[in-house]
Amino acid sequence: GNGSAASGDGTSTLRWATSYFPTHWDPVVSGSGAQFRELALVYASLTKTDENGNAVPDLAESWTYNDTGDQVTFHLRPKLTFSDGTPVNAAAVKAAIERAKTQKNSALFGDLTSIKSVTTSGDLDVVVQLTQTDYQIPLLFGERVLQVASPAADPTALDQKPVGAGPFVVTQLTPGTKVVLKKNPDYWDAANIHIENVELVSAPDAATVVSGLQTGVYNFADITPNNAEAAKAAGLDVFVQPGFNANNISINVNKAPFTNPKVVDAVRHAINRQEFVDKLGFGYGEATDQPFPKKYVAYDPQSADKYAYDPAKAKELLKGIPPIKLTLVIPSADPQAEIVQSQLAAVGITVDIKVDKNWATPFFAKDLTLSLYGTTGRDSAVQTLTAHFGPNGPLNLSSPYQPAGFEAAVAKVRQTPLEAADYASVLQAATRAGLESKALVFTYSSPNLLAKSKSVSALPANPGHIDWTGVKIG
Amino acid sequence: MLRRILTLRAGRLAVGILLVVALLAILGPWVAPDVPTAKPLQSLSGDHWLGTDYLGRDVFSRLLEGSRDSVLGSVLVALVALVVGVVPGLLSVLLGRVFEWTTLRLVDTLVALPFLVFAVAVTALLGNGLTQAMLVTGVLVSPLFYRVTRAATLAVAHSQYVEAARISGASIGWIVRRHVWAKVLPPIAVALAQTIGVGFIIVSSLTFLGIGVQPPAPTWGGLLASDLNYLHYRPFAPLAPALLIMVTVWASNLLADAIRDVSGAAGRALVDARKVAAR
Amino acid sequence: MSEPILRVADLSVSYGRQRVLHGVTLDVEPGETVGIIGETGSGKSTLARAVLGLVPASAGSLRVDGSDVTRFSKRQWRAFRRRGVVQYVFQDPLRSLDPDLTIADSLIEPLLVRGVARAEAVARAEELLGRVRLDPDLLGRLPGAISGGQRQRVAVARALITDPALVILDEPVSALDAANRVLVLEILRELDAALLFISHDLGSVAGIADRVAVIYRGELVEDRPTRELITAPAHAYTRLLVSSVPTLRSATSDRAARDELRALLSA
Amino acid sequence: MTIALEPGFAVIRVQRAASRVLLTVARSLAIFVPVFLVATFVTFTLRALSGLSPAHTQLGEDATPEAVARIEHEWGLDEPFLVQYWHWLGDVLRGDLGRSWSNGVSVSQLIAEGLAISLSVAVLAMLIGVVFGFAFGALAALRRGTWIDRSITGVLTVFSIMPPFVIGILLVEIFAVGLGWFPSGGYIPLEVGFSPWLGHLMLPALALSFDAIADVARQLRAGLVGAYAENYVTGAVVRGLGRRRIFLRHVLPNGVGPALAVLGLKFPVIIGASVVTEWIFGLQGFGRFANDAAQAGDVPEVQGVLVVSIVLVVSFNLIVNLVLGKITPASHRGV
Amino acid sequence: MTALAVRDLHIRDLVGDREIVRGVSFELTPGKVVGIVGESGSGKTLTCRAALGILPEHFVVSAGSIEIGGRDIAGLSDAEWTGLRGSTISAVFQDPASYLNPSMRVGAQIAEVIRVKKRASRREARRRAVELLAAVHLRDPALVYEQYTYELSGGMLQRVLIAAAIAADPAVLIADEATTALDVIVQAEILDLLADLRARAGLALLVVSHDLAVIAQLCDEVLVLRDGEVVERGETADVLHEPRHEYTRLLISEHEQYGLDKYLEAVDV
Ligand SMILES: Nc1ncnc2c1ncn2[C@@H]1O[C@H](COP(=O)(O)OP(=O)(O)OP(=O)(O)O)[C@@H](O)[C@H]1O
Ligand SMILES: Nc1ncnc2c1ncn2[C@@H]1O[C@H](COP(=O)(O)OP(=O)(O)OP(=O)(O)O)[C@@H](O)[C@H]1O
Ligand SMILES: [Mg+2]
Ligand SMILES: [Mg+2]
Repeated sequence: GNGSAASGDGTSTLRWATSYFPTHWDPVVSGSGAQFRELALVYASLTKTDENGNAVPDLAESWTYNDTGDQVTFHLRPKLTFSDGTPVNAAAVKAAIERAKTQKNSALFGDLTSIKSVTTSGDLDVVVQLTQTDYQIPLLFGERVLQVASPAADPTALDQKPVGAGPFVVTQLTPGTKVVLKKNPDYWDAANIHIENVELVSAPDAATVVSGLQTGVYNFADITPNNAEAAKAAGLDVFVQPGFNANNISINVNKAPFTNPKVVDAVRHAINRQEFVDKLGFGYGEATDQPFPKKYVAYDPQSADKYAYDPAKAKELLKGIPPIKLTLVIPSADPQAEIVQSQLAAVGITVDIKVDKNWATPFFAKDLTLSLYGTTGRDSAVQTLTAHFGPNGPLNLSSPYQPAGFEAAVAKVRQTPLEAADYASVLQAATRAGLESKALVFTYSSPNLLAKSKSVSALPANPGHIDWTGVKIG
Repeated sequence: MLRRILTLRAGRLAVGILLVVALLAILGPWVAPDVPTAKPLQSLSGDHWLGTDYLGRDVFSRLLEGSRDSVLGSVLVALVALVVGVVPGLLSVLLGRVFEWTTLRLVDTLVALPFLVFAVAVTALLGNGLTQAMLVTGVLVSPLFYRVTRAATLAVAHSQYVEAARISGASIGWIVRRHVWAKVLPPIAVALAQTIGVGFIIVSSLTFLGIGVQPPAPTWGGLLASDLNYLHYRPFAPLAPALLIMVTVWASNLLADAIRDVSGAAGRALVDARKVAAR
Repeated sequence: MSEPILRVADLSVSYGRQRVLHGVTLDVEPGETVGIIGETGSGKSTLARAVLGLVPASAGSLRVDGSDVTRFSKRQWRAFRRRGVVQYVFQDPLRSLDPDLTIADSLIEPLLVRGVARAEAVARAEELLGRVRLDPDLLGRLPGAISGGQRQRVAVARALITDPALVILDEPVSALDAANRVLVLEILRELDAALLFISHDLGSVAGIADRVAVIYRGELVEDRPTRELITAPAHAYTRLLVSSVPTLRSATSDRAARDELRALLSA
Repeated sequence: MTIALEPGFAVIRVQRAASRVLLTVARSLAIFVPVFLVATFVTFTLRALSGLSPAHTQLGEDATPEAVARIEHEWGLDEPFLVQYWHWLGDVLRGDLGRSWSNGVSVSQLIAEGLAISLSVAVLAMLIGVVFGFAFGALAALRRGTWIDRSITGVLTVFSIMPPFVIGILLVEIFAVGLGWFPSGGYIPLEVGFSPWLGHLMLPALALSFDAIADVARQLRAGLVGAYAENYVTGAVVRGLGRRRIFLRHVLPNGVGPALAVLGLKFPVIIGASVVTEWIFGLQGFGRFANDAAQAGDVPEVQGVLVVSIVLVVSFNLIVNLVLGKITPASHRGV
Repeated sequence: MTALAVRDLHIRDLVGDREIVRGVSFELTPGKVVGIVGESGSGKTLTCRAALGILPEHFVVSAGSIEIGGRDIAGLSDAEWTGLRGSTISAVFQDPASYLNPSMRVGAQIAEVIRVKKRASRREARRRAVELLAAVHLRDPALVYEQYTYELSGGMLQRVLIAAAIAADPAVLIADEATTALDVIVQAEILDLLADLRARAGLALLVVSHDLAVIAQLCDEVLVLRDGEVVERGETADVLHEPRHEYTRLLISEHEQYGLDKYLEAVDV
């Protein structure tokens, strides 16, 4: 390989090609999970997560709950400013939370149902009143839900002129394609940011991303597993950023044939998770039957292998049921669909794959019978659980159906402080309750696979996040 | 006509290749060996003549299976273009000025559109089906047929022999049947052969962009596009579908040239000259 | 006295705004051969096309074989043409025969259009070929495979196949060489039909026409028996024409007279 | 006598040239206006048929029917179809292509940014196409019937039957990864420096030019061979003019017409194929924008793409017609 | 001195493998006019082309010789031919429009010859070209200079073609069916023009036609060609009065039976 073609400029520039280039730079509006990693270049949040998925300080130095657990106060770091000079104070954070709750095109208000009101106490203390006891709030106010934009900036202009208090400042932005940033000297942790410039571009065809890395057009990019070998062969560092990715088969129990629980069970047993890993993972990723990775606190070992791969049993369950023909609707061509198709075919269920650009309409209106979805997860495990299994969870194709006992189990988690001794078991119980849901069959977790040129040093292994603290280039 | 084409070496070659392709299209899905899925991305072996794909399916069978859709796809493109182009092309000469003006403007419109951009955009609007992609592409290449038909018809309509027929009291129908058809058909055949080639390239490009794919139904273009993603594992894999596409396109072009060469009086002379030379 | 086969009275024809013929009056009696002479663009072909109904008259009237065709509708024209009373021979025989039809098919087209059975039509075609001194072998060939002289004779035969009363010939011999020219002229001389023989070359008309009409810039300037016209041309254009026709005996002697007439006409 | 005529020459010449340009412009406009109306109307109709809506791009996982209706109202999509078209057309005529559904940015602005890149690539591709197309075509015509002619024809055939994405990936593998001559993708603005700019444009332009090279060369060859067979070449030979002069002054101007006409048609093809090449070469140009817009179902963007491509192509044709008219007035007779 | 001498010329078609012209001879001296008549395909054009060194592909001079200005053309190089054509021997043909470049102003095509052959300056060439256009009796030569072929009539084009052919003052001009497609009146004008040129500039002319009367207008000597062979040759008057070959007699009788001659004779008598 030849790494010098375009990297001769000396200063430490991160040239990042991403397949998830943000469609919108207002953190309140942007909807997709993966894009928050890019937005985090510009915006800091109240908290962030550490390697174990625990909430740690970001803009907030610390936080304190009241005794009943229905009020939490975040204590901000002093003397911080947004890149437009506006101070990062309690008023600014209050405004940010309220904007996320009220702005017309907010994609977040569904996540903020626990928030009753926000008040300030002094310049640096933000007091959040909750509708219920909810110890998840510090996790919630991380990168996914509360990236804080400057209150002085016009919200409608944020898309083109993002103003945050993150590690970098946007100098030039071409919507949908490219953004150029430079280091923010006023970032609270600027001392640990060693990258001077960032050029983030929307990635080309997956097959040519590796060539781009190899020839120095980029020095950092997400890659697809099938390109990992090639990237390694080209002398690149290939690594997996841990995360909460989990793919599932979404089932609508309100529609035939899934109104029949036997059919649902048959599907559960027909799925060979390992085949997904073998064929799509190229040595990365793992089979999963939960929306959490094995070592994560929310992972419930008791639920493991509850519906093991057993085609014989699936066929048995389908006996006496008239032949089933299903349409699997997906937004774009995806080999997962072909695997699902062939596995279901093996137990006698015929599946037609339909690629529909308009997929989102029927999916979120819960009009589909069978579909696929993959989540990138959330920092708060409760949030992940309610999104998938809750009666109004966007990822629950069977709304308003929810598994029995799930609601109570979740409430219990919220009421358990994160540092409580039984937090893990309470949380796992909620996961167990959720997994009773007939609406979802988890298949495998695709890895957050990244490749970088050797000149870029290793990244902190924070799950689901791409954190540039301490990373050096050169 | 076919007999005349076959007197040319290029014509025989083209017809031969296209016959094989047609056979593939008709029989392909039937004769495709039903090989069970195996380890993905194997290279060539006795079990898998062309290796296996990313899901472990036998590439050779997939190519055979894909023949029908691939061929039908570009034939559909050509047929749509034919229907949309030829009829107005003929009528633009024979019907009144208003029709002529309108169709000419429409054709100007279509020609002005950047092909792929439009195909991509319209398929997006129409929904992501192979059929939609094909229809759009067909309409987009129809100006070729319109122009070819119109030019040939115009030339004939203003010829002295058509005037001679009119002087004898012949009707429009008579003139079209007796004089126009024979002149218009060869250029249409040329255009048809060309369009089949163009259709292949366009449909495969759209597939590459992920437009018009309906998995798991394979097409040559789709196989080619997906093979490009696994170059590291099977570097020569794209060769098979690429060659199939290119040879088919090439044969279509050859056929178009051959038809052009042998049609009309000059073509007849050429063929006669060859016959004489062969004796 | 019988009615003339063609009676053109005060005919004017325009293409759009451009007036091509003005007030042309001309009668052709049955069996008579009339030459029409004029320079390029003078309107000779236009006159012929008007007679055939291919261009409408803007003024004046046309009677052909006793019918007033001036105001005929398309349908009437088609019916009238099918009777085959008037036929037409083009200058360039290659272009007036469909290159994809055999000689036989081209020949019998006027009969087929009329609804005559094919066998009958072919028999008639064979008979006609003899009259134009062609071998019946030719019937199966394509126009590209016979010589120019033969083609022009085919075109003449095609015109004769309906037994027309009037044949209009537009420069029928100017593309032919001497031998073929003589042959075609001989064939034409034997015909009973009235002929309207169009040419820019007085020489080729002189031997066959009973009368010659001279068109100059869309007007019929002279219409007289051939001998009279040649020996005592009245109009300046006719005089120039007569002195311009190359003959075996004229040499550059008339040069001065020609220059004078040219000057007169271009003034 | 001749001296008195000199200004006469000039006046006649200028008048003729001016009226020719005016005529070409008028004719192109006469074609453009109806083309434009028809094309925009069709695209607009397609939008109505597509059932796509800005709501989902924006609302993501929160798309309740009420929220969807609210957003559609905001975008004026609940108005009658013709009213919508009328508003849209009015805006377009004022140069406003509306706002993107995904991020509300002005579509004109988005396209303008991408267009700079795409046009650089397209122009370079056209240049390569012209240079190599003419060189190959002329060489084949001058050596017609020889092995040179045959091998050029063979290569051109291969060029023309390769799908554009295969060409693109081959070029990346050979020139970027293999030889390391050019970067494999990306774009560097001209301000940064000429040679990095050109270097980044080179491969995509090359990929786009293949088809143009093949077609231009083929047409030029046919045109030149045809022109060589014309009587005026015999005429020039008989008047004692040299080979080179005959080629440059008599054969080329008359034989180049079809090649130029094809060149005119190549422009839309190149703009079209840029959808593929920009996807491969990671260029954020017009083609990539078109693809992204289409894949995202962002209708205002898609419509903007269509409008701009029509305008582009028509203006390009205008230029080609003017050039063609300058080189060969015969084109005015439709010869 | 002979301007053009053709001696026992044979031309062979290599593909059809037959001799198409068999033994044509004639000699042109300054001011002399030789005519060739013959039916279509008799080899008239091939003879002219041989003299110009532009035989179509696969035709060759298989025997005999051609001398231009005393120089044998066998073995002339390309460059030598280029030097010879235009300035020593030149030609005009039937269908003048096709022999002029449609995309160049006609005047420029004449000036081009003057510039190349006479090494004249641009201005000088233009001046001479306009003069030449006047010399071939074109009215308003300055306007014609600026026009394109499609703007001119057949007669005007033939004059332009002649002007271009004589622009470099050749000794021999070949006129192959130069008047065939023209109106008789225009034909007479062109024939008069050719006679003028011969008288004024001492141009030697080779006139080809299938019309004996056209030849009779101009020529001192006539060759009658049939099937590639000269069947009759001699002084024009002799040939007309005492045709020996039957084909010549056919040519004459065509005029006597169908042409103007019979009427004119009546006047003469
Ligand atoms: N279809 C037409 N549309 C417009 N003008 C025409 C048309 N046909 C002929 N003309 C014009 O009408 C005039 C007479 O044409 P016509 O063909 O009758 O002449 P002609 O005497 O037959 O000439 P030629 O000897 O060249 O055949 C010419 O000026 C010609 O340009
Ligand atoms: N380029 C060519 N290719 C093939 N055959 C040719 C070619 N030119 C002439 N011939 C043949 O050579 C013979 C003599 O042709 P040539 O052109 O000299 O005749 P011509 O006397 O000039 O006839 P015309 O009066 O028709 O002009 C003819 O039989 C013709 O078919
Ligand atoms: Mg005429
Ligand atoms: Mg000749």
